[in-house]
Amino acid sequence: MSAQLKSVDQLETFRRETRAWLEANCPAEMRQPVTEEGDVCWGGRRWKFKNDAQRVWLERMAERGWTVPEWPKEYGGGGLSKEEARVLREEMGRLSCRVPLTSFGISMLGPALLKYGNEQQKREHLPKIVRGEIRWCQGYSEPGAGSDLASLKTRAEDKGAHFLVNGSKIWTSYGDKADWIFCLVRTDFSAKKQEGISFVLFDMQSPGISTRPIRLISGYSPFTQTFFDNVQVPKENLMGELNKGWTIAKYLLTHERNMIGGMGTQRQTPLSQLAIKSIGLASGKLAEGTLRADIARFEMDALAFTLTMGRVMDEAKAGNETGAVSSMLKYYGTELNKRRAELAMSIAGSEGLKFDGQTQADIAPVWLRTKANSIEGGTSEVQLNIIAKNVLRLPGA
Amino acid sequence: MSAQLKSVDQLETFRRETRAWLEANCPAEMRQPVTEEGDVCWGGRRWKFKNDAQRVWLERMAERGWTVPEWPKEYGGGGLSKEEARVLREEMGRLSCRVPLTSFGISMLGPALLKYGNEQQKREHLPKIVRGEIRWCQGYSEPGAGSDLASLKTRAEDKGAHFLVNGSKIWTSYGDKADWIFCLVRTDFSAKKQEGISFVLFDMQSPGISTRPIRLISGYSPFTQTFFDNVQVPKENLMGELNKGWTIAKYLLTHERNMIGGMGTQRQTPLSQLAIKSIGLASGKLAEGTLRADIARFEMDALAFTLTMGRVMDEAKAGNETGAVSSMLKYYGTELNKRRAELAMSIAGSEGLKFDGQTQADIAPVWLRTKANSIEGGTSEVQLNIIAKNVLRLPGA
Amino acid sequence: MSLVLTEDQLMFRDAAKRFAAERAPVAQLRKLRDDNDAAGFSREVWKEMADMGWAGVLVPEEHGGAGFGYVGAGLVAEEIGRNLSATPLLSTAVLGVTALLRGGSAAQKEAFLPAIAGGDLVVALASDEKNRHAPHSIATRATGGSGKFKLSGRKVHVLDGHVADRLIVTARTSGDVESRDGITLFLVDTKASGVNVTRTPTVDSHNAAAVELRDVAVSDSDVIGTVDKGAVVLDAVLDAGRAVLAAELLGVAEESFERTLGYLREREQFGAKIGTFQSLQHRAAHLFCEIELVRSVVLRTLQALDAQEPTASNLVCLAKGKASDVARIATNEAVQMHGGIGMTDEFDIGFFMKRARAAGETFGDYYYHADRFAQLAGY
Amino acid sequence: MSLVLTEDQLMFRDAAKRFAAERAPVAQLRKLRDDNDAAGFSREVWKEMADMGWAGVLVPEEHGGAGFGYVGAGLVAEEIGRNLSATPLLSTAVLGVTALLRGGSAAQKEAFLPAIAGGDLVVALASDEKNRHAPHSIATRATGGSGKFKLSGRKVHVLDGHVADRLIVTARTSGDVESRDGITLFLVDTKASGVNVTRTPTVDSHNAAAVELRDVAVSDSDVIGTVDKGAVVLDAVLDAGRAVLAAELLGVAEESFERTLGYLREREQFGAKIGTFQSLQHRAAHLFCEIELVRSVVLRTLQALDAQEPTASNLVCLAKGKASDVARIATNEAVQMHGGIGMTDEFDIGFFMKRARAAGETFGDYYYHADRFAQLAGY
Repeated sequence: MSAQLKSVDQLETFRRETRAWLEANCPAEMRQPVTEEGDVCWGGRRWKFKNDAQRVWLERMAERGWTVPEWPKEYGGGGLSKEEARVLREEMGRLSCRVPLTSFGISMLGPALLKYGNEQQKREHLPKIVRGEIRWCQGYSEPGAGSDLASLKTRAEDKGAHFLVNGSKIWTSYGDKADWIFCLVRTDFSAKKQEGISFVLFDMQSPGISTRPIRLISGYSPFTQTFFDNVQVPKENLMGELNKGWTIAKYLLTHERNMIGGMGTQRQTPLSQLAIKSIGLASGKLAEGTLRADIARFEMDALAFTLTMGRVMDEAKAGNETGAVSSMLKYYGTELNKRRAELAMSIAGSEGLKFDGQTQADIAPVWLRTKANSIEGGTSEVQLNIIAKNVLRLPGA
Repeated sequence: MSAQLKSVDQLETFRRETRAWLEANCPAEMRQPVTEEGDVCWGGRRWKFKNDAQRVWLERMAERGWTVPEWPKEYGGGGLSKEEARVLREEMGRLSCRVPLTSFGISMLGPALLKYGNEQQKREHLPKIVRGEIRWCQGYSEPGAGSDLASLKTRAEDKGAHFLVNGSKIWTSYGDKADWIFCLVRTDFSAKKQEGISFVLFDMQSPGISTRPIRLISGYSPFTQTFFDNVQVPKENLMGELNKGWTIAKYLLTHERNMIGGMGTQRQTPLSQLAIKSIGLASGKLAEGTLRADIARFEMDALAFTLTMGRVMDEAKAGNETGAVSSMLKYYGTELNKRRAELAMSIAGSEGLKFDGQTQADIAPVWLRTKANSIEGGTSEVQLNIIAKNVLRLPGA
Repeated sequence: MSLVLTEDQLMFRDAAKRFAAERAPVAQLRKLRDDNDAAGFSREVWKEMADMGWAGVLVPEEHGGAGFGYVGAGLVAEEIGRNLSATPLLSTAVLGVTALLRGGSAAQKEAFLPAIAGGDLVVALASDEKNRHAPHSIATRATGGSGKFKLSGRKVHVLDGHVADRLIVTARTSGDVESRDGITLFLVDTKASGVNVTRTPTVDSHNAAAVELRDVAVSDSDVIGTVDKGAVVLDAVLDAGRAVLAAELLGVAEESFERTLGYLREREQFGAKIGTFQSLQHRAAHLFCEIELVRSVVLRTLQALDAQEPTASNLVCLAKGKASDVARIATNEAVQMHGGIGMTDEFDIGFFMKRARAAGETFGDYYYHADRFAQLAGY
Repeated sequence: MSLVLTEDQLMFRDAAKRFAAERAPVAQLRKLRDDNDAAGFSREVWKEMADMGWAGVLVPEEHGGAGFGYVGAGLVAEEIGRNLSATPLLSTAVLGVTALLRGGSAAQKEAFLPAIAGGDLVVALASDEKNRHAPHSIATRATGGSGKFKLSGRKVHVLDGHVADRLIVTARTSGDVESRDGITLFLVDTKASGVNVTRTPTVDSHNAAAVELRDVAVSDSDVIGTVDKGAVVLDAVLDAGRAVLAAELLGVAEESFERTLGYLREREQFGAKIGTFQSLQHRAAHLFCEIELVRSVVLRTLQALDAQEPTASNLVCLAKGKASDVARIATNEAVQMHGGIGMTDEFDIGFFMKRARAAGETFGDYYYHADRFAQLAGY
């Protein structure tokens, strides 16, 4: 009883101190809403800070390890408990502090490194991620592989001290801006496909690497195709065991799936509000009855999904995590997101057709971009397969 | 030019004569709408005519072969051309004459007999079908076989002069009322499953046959399960070649599919009318907006489907018949029928829940009965498989 | 509030699960139907349910109940849905008790709540007059004014009306037929002169009745809540019923889904288990997600009712609408995937489809609640 | 009338099929887009299309046209949909010609129909003012009265407005902003003083413009149809446009479906052609049925327009509504089934999805027409 009270007390102290520190250290410019891409700080060797405030804010937060509050202190992280991290998030939210650093190092590689990396790799890479010094990209998909990720063909041949990497990756986000890549390569060419894959890390400035931007149907995209032509990768850059990279890949895919599935629940203007503006009310109801019916169906499903996200989190907190829940959230969340965009286009009518290939915030490019949600990170069909197999235990699935 | 005119002239003469004959010979009672099951004349050894008019009407029509207007005269049919048959139908419609005879002999076995039967079989069976003397039932499905019809297990062993039939059939419509059965049996037990099947005809009064009625979720049903225990079937009752019965079965299944698919287009009160009655209008629109939206979607699809039925018929007349069109009509027609029943239930609200297990005309039993439409005669899933394979030419389908 | 069940709730649910499966399974409903049972449920089992705390699940402990609230009622209802248990729980323990809790006088509570909790009194709500749910469309009139009301009118879809000891009747004491104002709730003894109850057999083999009222005399002490302002109580009663029905529909959907999964794992066609067919796998996987959504929504809604949150009605619309729709789809898919056998009365799966439809229609179906959801959100 | 194409129609369609594929394929649209082409279509190809009888497909032979009617226009539109051909056919040969045929004076017909049929004159309908199609919601005013009209207002989504020689402008000569009465159609020279046209780039790389009118002077001889009664002509023009758009959407759906089938037959994943996956097979088979329904509906509707059947508008709602919806689903399924490659601009399939959306929105989408379908049916 008293232990718990003390802990609550400690947490309140932490909250007070955090609030004071944030008030003292977060520059005013960093308390403004993010309005354009440059406002999001990705870091890396070639990062150009938008302004001094962005730099200062990153440095101050990185110094405390608060760019990654829950990572261990020994690797530069904040060493906070889950509760403390929540308090930090709440207090940052209260002051509208911007996230000081966004990166695939934080969201993807870091967690995998902590779980599968060796001590030397952790000490080498984690602190640079914390401080935003190295920007990472992900080399998973390959041209032609699609959903069948494990059929990847990029080869890493054992040349004694190094691997010789040849092949190509596609859908590499910011491949042209990243400093290092974490990459799935085939190291055993005779084994069954999942079993000959390894997980390697290497510098994107290594000789033999080139990238090509990918234009999407929605216009600009951060994706590139990346080509490896006799790239030498030191052996110590192998993460985890040789030929056991698929384990790490699966871990990261689940992780990614959760992120994409969650996208549908970002705070967005309710469709009904957009519709009232565009169409108007008649006797208190949207003037177009059939469109109203589909909007209501969407809004109900969206609320039901949000509640489900909440329930899953509550269950996780209570230690009841269920198996393939990430596939459910990924599948349903992305399909909802697509439904929302389709309805937003219908609501907007001819105004929604505006498209200049540049402005990403217009309704049409957003609509087009959602179409990728049910493809990237494992297609909807793959998620349904996973649910059928892992949750429903259907035969042959 | 003059040939065509003459033909039109002939047709007009035929129309005049037909009309006169119908007016003179169709009893007044047979010009009333069908209101209950007994009004439909199925014929057969045990048929009890509802009244004298029903008997007279059957006899008069059968005498002219007009119970089956297009069958050849030599087998008791009417020998009419397609055009003449159409005129007969139109004139019967004009006077509201009831169909004199309904039977699986007319709709199912007859066409197959004409195509696959030998001369003796045609002479033996067709005239009795025309006159309604023998009532037929169909022995296709078996318990446990389901969609995989060809996996049937009912055996017919060659005993020299006769086959010895053992096994069981299910979903035999009016198995308890029929005089004869046309039946798929396995005659080669080593061949691949479709290749060891034969098509045989036999008397339901043969020793060793028993039937058991099947109650459906919708209440009463005409279906029975039929059991064969050492039933002796004379060899001359084999129709078509030994072990080639699957050809006839497929022919009849296509035939059946068309009939079931077409059911959705029977004249029915538009759902919108039912809804206006149940819910009422507000400012000229159904007072419940979301229900209205689904009704509109249904009514649009139903009209589109009706037009498609018409187009398919027009194409057929023009000689452009397309392959798996029957699967499309069966699939879409039955799914529409189910949608209609679901909406009719919603429109009726608590009134629609009435169910006494007897009254077939209530909304609930009709709703429940539609659920079988997408199962009987090849499930919706089987139809989609057929389309994928035969029309879309998808691999492995 | 966390969307996770507490230890107490889990224990209560597990006990309910065992009891329903053992004492009130589908087979019992089938037998009641085939026997044309006069009550439509077993009074003996209902007494046992009362002992389990079901009849008094909403009744506060001081009135002899279990005080498990709407979350508790939902847990029971889910198991009832899984087993299609024949029980007057909804009519009596949910609708009746909610009416008394929300509008009952101290004397009424004293008189009726312990009796209900003990399984000794069955109560039915006689309110709907339209076939499509329209709760404030009430033409039944209470004439004569205070002290000497006479009720006349006709009610439909009165759940358990044919066995109820008391009816809760909505009648118009003022206002237009469609108006929310002017409705009053009365407690009416089923044996009173002028009350004529006709059982109406329904597709789900559950109990409903039509009630005819002809100059039925009631007094001030029979009024539940305030004269003319009964809609406040009525709406709360209906929302409680809807939320608990949503929980029952969740159980119906879950059970028919699980039975179907079992069938997919066992049944062979074309030389393979039908569960290996990918189109069936994907339909099942999608349905799994929908049922998970319903699960979240139902729990959240029951919690909101327990907490008397001001926007609980929005959640009730979501829960009842979505649960009705998903249970409809789940049971339809179940029958389709079972094929011919699913169409036979001999097999149980059809009972689930029938119950899903009947529970779906009761107190507003998907369409009704989607409309209301939009209206409450201002569009 | 039989729902089968005649010999003449089949020949006309086959010629159109060859021409569109050779002279106006998707690659041409892509090039026009990448070049930021000022016209948005090739005037040279449009002249060739005129030679093929496309520009004058609706123009009677006495005015130099091909007289193939709406069925003929639909056949061309279907091939345009299959190839996403860049052409002012809809604006000029369908909307413009229908307006002149239904409301034009003898002098107007004489002056414009041969020029249109020859491919020498481009006409655009400047009518919509709302983003969501609401055809009678017209605030543009024609003031000054007979003989000296001045037009002022703002029009959106004017197809081919930026290259049109003449605009057909709807303006209010009397009545409320929402009223069907009081609308008048005017022929306006795009070069007239006070006309300001701004091209608006659209997602389908087709041509649209916003048109601003400031005291644009027009005279009695510029009126199409009758003053105040222009809605009769406008409705006919819109129905013609909707029906022909439905035919184009049919082509879009067919082509993207066929390309997807081709991909399903070729593409391998997990060691098998993806076309062997049953869930994709079933979705494709269902889509096949939907497209077949659209095919029937489109042909029937075009026939009804040619025959000027009194209930043609009901069919137009069905055709435009259903075609918009099915083309939307078909192209969405196409992108999803193509996976990552379908998301790249390099690959053509995305163009079909974009066009399906834009053509779907134009002159009313599924929702608009489902609503109108119900209203015309009295519910």
